[in-house]
Amino acid sequence: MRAIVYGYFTDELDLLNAVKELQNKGIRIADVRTPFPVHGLDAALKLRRSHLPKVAFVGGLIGGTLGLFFQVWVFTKGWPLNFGGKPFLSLPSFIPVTFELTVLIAAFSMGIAFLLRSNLGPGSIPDILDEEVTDDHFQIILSEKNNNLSETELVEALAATGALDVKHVNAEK
Amino acid sequence: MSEENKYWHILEEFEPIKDARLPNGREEVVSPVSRRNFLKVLGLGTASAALIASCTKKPVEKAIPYFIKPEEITPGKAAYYASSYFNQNEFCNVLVKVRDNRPIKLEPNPKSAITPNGTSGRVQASVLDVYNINRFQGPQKEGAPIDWESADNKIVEQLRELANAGRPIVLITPTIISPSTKKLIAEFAETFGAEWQQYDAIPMDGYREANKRVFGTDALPEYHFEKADCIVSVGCDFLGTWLSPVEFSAQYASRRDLHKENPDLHKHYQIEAGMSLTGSNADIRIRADRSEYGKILAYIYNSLATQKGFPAIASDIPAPAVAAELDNVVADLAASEGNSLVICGDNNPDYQVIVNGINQVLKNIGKTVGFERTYNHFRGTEKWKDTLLNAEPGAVIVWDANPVYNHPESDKIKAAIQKAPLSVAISSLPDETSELCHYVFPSPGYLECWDDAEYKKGVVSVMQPTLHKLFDSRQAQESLLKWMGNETAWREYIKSHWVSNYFQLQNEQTNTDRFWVEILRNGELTGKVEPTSVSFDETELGKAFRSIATEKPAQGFTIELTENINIGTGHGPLNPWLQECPDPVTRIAWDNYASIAPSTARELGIINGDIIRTGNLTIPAFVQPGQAAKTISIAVGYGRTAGVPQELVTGVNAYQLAKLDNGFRQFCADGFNIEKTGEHEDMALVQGHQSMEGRPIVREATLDEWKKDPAAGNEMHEKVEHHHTTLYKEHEYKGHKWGMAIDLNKCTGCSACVLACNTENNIPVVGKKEVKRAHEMHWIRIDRYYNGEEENPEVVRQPVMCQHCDNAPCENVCPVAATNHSSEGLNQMAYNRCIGTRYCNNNCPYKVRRFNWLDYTGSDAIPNNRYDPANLTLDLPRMRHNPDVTVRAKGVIEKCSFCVQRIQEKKLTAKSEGRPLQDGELQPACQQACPSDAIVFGDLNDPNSKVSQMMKDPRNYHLLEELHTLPSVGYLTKIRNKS
Amino acid sequence: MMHVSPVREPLINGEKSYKDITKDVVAPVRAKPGKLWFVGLGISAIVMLIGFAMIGYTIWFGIGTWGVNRTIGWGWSITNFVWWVGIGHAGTFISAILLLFRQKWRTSINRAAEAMTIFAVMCAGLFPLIHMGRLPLGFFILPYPNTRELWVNFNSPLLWDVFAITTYLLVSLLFWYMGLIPDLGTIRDRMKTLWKKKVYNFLSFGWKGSARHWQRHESMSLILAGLAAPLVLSVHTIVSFDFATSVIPGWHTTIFPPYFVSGAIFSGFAMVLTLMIVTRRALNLKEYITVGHVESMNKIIIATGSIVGIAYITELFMAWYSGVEYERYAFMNRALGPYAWAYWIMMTCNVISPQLLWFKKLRRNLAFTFVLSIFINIGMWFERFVIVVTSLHRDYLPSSWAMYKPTWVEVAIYMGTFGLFFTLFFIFIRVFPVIALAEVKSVARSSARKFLGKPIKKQSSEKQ
Amino acid sequence: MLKPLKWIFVSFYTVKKKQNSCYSKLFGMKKFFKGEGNKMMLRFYIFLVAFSCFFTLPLLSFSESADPVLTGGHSKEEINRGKRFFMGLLPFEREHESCVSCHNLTPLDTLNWNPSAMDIALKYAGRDSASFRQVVMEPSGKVMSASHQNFDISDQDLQTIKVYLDHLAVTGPAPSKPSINTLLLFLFLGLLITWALLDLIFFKKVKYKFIPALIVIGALGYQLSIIYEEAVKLGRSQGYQPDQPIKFSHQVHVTENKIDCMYCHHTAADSKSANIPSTNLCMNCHIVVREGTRSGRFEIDKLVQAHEEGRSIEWTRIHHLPDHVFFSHEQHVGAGKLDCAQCHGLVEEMHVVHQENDLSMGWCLQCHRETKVDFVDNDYYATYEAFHEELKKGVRDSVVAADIGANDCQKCHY
Repeated sequence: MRAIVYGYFTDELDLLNAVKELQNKGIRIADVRTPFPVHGLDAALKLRRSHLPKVAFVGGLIGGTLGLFFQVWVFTKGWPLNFGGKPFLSLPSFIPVTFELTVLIAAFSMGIAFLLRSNLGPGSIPDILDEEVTDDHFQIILSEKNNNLSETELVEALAATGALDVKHVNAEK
Repeated sequence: MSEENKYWHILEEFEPIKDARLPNGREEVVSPVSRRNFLKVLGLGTASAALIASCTKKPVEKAIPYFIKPEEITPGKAAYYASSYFNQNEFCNVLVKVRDNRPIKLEPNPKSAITPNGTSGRVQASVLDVYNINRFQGPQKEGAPIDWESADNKIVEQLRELANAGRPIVLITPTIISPSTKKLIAEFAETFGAEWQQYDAIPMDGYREANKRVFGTDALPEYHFEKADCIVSVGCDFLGTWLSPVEFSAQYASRRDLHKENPDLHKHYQIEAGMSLTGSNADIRIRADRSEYGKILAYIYNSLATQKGFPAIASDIPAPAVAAELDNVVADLAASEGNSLVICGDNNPDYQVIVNGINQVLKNIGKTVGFERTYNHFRGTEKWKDTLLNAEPGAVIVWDANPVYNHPESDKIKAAIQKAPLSVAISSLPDETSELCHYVFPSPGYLECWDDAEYKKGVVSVMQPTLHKLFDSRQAQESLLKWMGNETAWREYIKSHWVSNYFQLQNEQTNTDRFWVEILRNGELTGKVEPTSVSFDETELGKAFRSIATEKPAQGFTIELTENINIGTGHGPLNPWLQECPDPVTRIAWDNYASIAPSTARELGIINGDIIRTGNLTIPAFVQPGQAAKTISIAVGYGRTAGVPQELVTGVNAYQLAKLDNGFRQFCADGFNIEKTGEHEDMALVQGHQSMEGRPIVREATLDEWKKDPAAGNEMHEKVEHHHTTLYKEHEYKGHKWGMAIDLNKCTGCSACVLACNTENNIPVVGKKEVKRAHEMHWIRIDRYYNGEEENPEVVRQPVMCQHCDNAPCENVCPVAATNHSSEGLNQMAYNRCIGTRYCNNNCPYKVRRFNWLDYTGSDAIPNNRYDPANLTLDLPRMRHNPDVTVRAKGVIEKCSFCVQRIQEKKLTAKSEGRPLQDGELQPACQQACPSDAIVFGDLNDPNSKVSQMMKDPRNYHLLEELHTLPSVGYLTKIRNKS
Repeated sequence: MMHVSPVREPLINGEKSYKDITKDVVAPVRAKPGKLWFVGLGISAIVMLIGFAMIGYTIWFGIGTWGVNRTIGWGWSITNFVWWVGIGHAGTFISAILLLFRQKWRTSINRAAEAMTIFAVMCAGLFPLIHMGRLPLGFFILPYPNTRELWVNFNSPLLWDVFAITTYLLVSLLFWYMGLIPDLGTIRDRMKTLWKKKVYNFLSFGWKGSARHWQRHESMSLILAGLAAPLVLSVHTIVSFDFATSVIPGWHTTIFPPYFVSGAIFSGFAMVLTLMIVTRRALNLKEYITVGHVESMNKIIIATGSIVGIAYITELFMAWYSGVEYERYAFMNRALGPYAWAYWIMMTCNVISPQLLWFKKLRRNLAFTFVLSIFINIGMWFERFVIVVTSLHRDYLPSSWAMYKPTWVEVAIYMGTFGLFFTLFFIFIRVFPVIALAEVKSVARSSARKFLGKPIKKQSSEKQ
Repeated sequence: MLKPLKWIFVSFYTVKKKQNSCYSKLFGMKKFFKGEGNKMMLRFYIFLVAFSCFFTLPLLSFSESADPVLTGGHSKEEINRGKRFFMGLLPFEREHESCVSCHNLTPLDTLNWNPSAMDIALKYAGRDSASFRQVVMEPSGKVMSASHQNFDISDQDLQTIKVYLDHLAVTGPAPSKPSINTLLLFLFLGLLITWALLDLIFFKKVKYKFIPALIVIGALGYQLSIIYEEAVKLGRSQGYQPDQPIKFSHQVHVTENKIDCMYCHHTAADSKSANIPSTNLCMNCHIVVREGTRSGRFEIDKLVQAHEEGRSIEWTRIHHLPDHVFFSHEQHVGAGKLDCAQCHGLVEEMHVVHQENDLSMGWCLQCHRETKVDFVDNDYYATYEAFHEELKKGVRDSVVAADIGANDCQKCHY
């Protein structure tokens, strides 16, 4: 039985201050939930940079290469056909399709990677503690799991940052 | 049998067998049921689209062999039979291409003495007539079916009764050139005391009368255009519709073949009122009103006579308006004495007397005008009416003639026929005359017949059937034999006539049966020529001058009745191919119209398509550049209604405007005015723009310029060739490289190529409405542009088909690779791959690609959407299809393939025989049909081929060559003789 | 902290807190739709169905039911295609390129504009399909393995189109939907009924606003914008290749790619304006889509409109300067030939009328902007008509010149695409948030009137 | 309208009867029929029936209602008795085998040389029972005499058999059930996918997510493979082996009797089509040969009869290319000197001919890319100077058909 403690702010500036305050106290923050991406929060929470751009790059590389090679294969090995007197390997003609495939595969590989990585997707059921989080509540969630403090200590610490309506629940996991 | 293929059996399981005695009787039932099940399930999603689209019903197909295979038929191979085409206005020796017992194409017979080079468009289209669904299906009495035997009995009985009662019996036919038939008719006439009269829809009895008066011979002479250095034609359309156009086209073109050895081009003057096909080809065309023809001829005669030291004939005929221009004509004629030819297209004997006088003065008789092989054609006179209208005939037998439609006194004739106690029509198709007759005896089409023909004296040819009779019909000759009680088969009758009359003309065969077989193989036999000389009666000239002098000056507008090259005398309306083929001058299809001069049109405020009233005709007007101001030209042959399905009824009947003058029918009359009705109807005009806009499309030069520089008018070609360069390596054509060269100097625009292409390539007929919407489907078209002032422009023509460009713009843009380049330089089009984006058509600078806008052919998978106004997709007319060419479905692009089916066939023959392909062996349909040899096809990789030679000619250029499309078609500049 | 220059007018008017923003934007989704909405949807749906019926008619009887002919192979169908694709350029331009340029004002309009893009591209995509003579065999255009061993022609601009349009549609859809996820989460949490909650949860992929998700989401949005930006430019470039790579005078022009792209953005913005001016009133979003927004868009319209105008003039100049007689004739024919009326409608609507926007008063006048935007859309349609039809109807050989007149089938299909577009749009405004909630909130602190420091003096510019 | 519905129920019923255990468990039919199935299953079953109706009804609308069965004046009992006799159900004790053991009802079993009941029925439908009796009891041919040896059938029995056969000639054989396995499988997989997806997203009844996920992937993959196979098969008919009106064996004629292919298909070398022999060509030999070693007289009699009646045999066509393909035998056999077997397979070993190759375009192309052209002996190819040059230089060692344009579109499509 590990307890989860959470509270919210109504102003993102208060949230940022609270995060800093808690971190100064050495309290680990389980999650912060906000209605929109708050500037500076990533840095405050010391989140690692996302790998998604790399996924997109690799996806684009694969898409473009496959697209280009497919076209080259079709026109030189598959069935070389004489179109309007052009050479079989008419590379400039292959640019548009190659480009489109690069973008398509890059975008979709990144999109899918995002969903998988974030465990989002159709049918995914989130653990929502406060519905107002998607409205105007900036929520901080602390967990007993990765802190050495007791439940009440966490509640106190959170309340001390000025968080409103600090609650705790006992989560199963 | 494997499990997965069980579905072929499922047929019976779903279809309760009605009568198992016919176990295979339900072959139309579709079998792959489980597949279709499957498709139903997959009705959604992309995969299903693929499946449904490629799913064609797969019926259990039968393969039914012959019971006894005829020796001469090889399934999949064509057989050729020599035969002859003769219709009311022309004759042609042909080879009939027969595939699996069906004639599908007519080709010129190279062994012919008359028409070895090509055919006319009408000949090409005539193959469709055999499969005409409107033909009589069997003998009729008063419109009700009757059997042959009782009809024969009744007729014989009545004929005998009438003969005994002394009532005249009249047999009316068009000119008959068949020697056997003539003999038979004579026998028939004797048996029943009948009177035989010939009647021509458009007569030439005036010519014969003039020849009788001047030369003392009632004959139509032969003309030698190939020998004439100077041709002067006064309103005579000898390249299109006059006397023997196929023959004349070849002769004419032979003098327009320009190369170093033959720098002499003939000079052709055309003096005419309406723009005719011949006039549009003339080196110099002189515009004159129709009513001036007499004056013009008189003027020419007198000027020439004075020059040549003959006495001029004094009369008070005023000088024609174009006298100044005529002086050049006279000078040229005088310079080419003995090598010139003057002809006139008017049936007025007085005019023809003067023409004869002119030719006599020029010493042309015996040179360019000969009386050895006179034409047996146009034997009709106006005498035929005498008995019919005045002697109360007992029986009238009308055989293939239609005077009720095409004679100006049609009402009287109608009454006379109706009054006769017995009237019999022998005809293949219902017409205005057969409608009135008691009995109708259907005759077969000429491809189902035995017959012979002596078109020109001493040149006899045969006609032989090439398919079984499609309907319950009987040849007229057989009927006559039957009525006479003669049991001889008609075929035997002909054979015996030949054996007794022509066997001695040859000495190769000694056995009469062999002789007959040989005749059937060659189609023709030419006897020896006996030199004939004719006398000359000068006094007739004076009479002719006097009668011209008494001509009243023309009042108001003169209406000139012309003959449309496709429709002819009125047979054409039933042939949708001919209807759809645009007139080569006006480029209008599916209609007749009154051509009026641009100045007149402006004066009266008339634009193309305004309906006007003139005479008693209500007809759309067409503003024709080059038309004489006071002459209106209207084509006859239109306005056929009886027996013509509604969709094919086009235009108005202009025959009623012909007038009778001294017992000769004249096809012009004056005293008309033009009245606007305020209505307007767009005509099916396939070419809306008449000017080249100064573009180098048709390139031309005069003879003098050409003599100085053979590349005259074609300077651009050199420049473009000079700039020929490419970024990347061009494709190599390692075997054949097909190409075509077209000599614009030879092309007369007769449209035989268009119709040959129609026949060969299964091109659909789309009807008037679709042609109006620019949806016509012809793969080859003959563009016509005017040049110069609208009052009398120069005309240029250019046949345009797919140019088979090596850098084809169309190929690049097809997304599905349905069109690309073959290893032999063909721009190939795979119909079955085409999805119909029409991108290729847009990107074709020549606009030669054609799209199947609607389901014209009935080969579409979707039901109930056929668009076939001419009913050519019914089973019977479908038999005309060339089985070697795909019938295209709705929604695909099609275009000229250089007759790839013929390329394949000839290549294969050479391959099987293990020999190289000969130059000239391979001819596309257009080249083959062209009577003037303007089109040459061959292998460009062979430096000695004729086409390669022509491509090297300095006159050669490519259409829009500045675009660097590298076409495989070359055009040779048009050279006019204006010296 | 962020400080905003006081010169800029606020992007969100009224004293809107985060809660107010949520409430205002979610209101149309939560409220029962009004009568007008049903009437609008009904009419659009009927028009759409008529259009579809005509498409069926075309497939059944053939392209011959249209007015196109042997000379003008493409008529209204491709005109409409290019027009719709052009309209479909604004959305992705706004959300991608303006995102890259950090233009905050895009946040209030990008959602609707992107939706419009997708619907417009759907309408556009219909035309190349139905203009095929054999639509059931249209799958030949896809390079799929088959027993014929035959692929497709990668040289054909029409094939490039297939790839470009498909990619554009899919990537735009992805971009749009990814942006929608957090907002759908917001709607889910505002819903009272269980099934609606479930449905929106399904649609929002279980969004919970976690900081980590936000971080990835932002990162992805930026990259997607980076990918979509060249895509936007490529789509109309490739569409212009349909014409530019051909040989037809009037088509064969190297200026086409930039000219088409700016024309597309021009017409796209016009369409966005047409729709947004109505939507902000109908959905009561005046505080979010302000006159300032309209003005910004109008500025882009002047810019692109001027580019288009210069392109027209350049074309004329080049035709003259090239010395090619076909080229010269084609442009003379445009301006003075039988279709000159279309050319002058195009010139008036596209070149002359947007120049009025140099006046600030007109730029900020909603009624004027609305009328102008419709003018531009008409003008841009005629631009495509001029390019497609007048170039084709008189090309090289005068013997083949012809005229083109659409039939009622073509007109009905075009109207049908409007039906489709508006049906989808009507559904969209009732189901999805019309304004990108999270994005608006994220710029609220810097741009909303409420959050702007009190010392900033009030601007009294807005008058309606 | 009701007929198709009935058919569906009947088919389900028969399915159940045949494979009682697995199918009934699958559909929960046992419970349904016992009246104790739970509601869910009942709904599911109704849904399934409705679903299949939806897809099968349009299909069945092709079928026409049957005419009232003709009995030819005989009672049903008589016919049934004849049928049972034919089927060997009557009499219980007999020395000879039943009729049906040699004579199948329909010519389904293509390796059976004996005439089928249907064939016999049709042949003797118009004749009286005396002649029928004579044929059965006093056979003339060798094959038949051997098999009809020691027949001991009473006249009355023969009479009933004749009645039955006459009836059969009118009604045809009873329809057997179509195989719709692929379709059922496809549908079933579809349902499985729907269920798995629903569970994965909404219900979450299954504890381990990978199970429904695997099911979705697997089932979808299998469905795709079905679609692919069916799509490839569309318009193809590799292995097509229909029944022919006469049990003509190429093996007997070619292998055993050493007749050359080109004797019958004599235009193969010089025409597009290879010629199916006309009746009179068959009669060249069969004027003498009147009995086969296997089939006896029955099959050859059909030919003789056709010849006497002056009609052609209506063979069922096997090798069939679409209309837009122009194939020429002359090109391949005449000019290309290919062996018949290269395309048609070892026809000489086939009793019943089937289509050996799929005749797809890819198959043609492949062969063209491999087949060498006879550049040396055939003078026609002298035109191809460039290739001769290359051969001489050794740039290439041979020229294949594709090099000289065999794979150009307009080689076959024009």
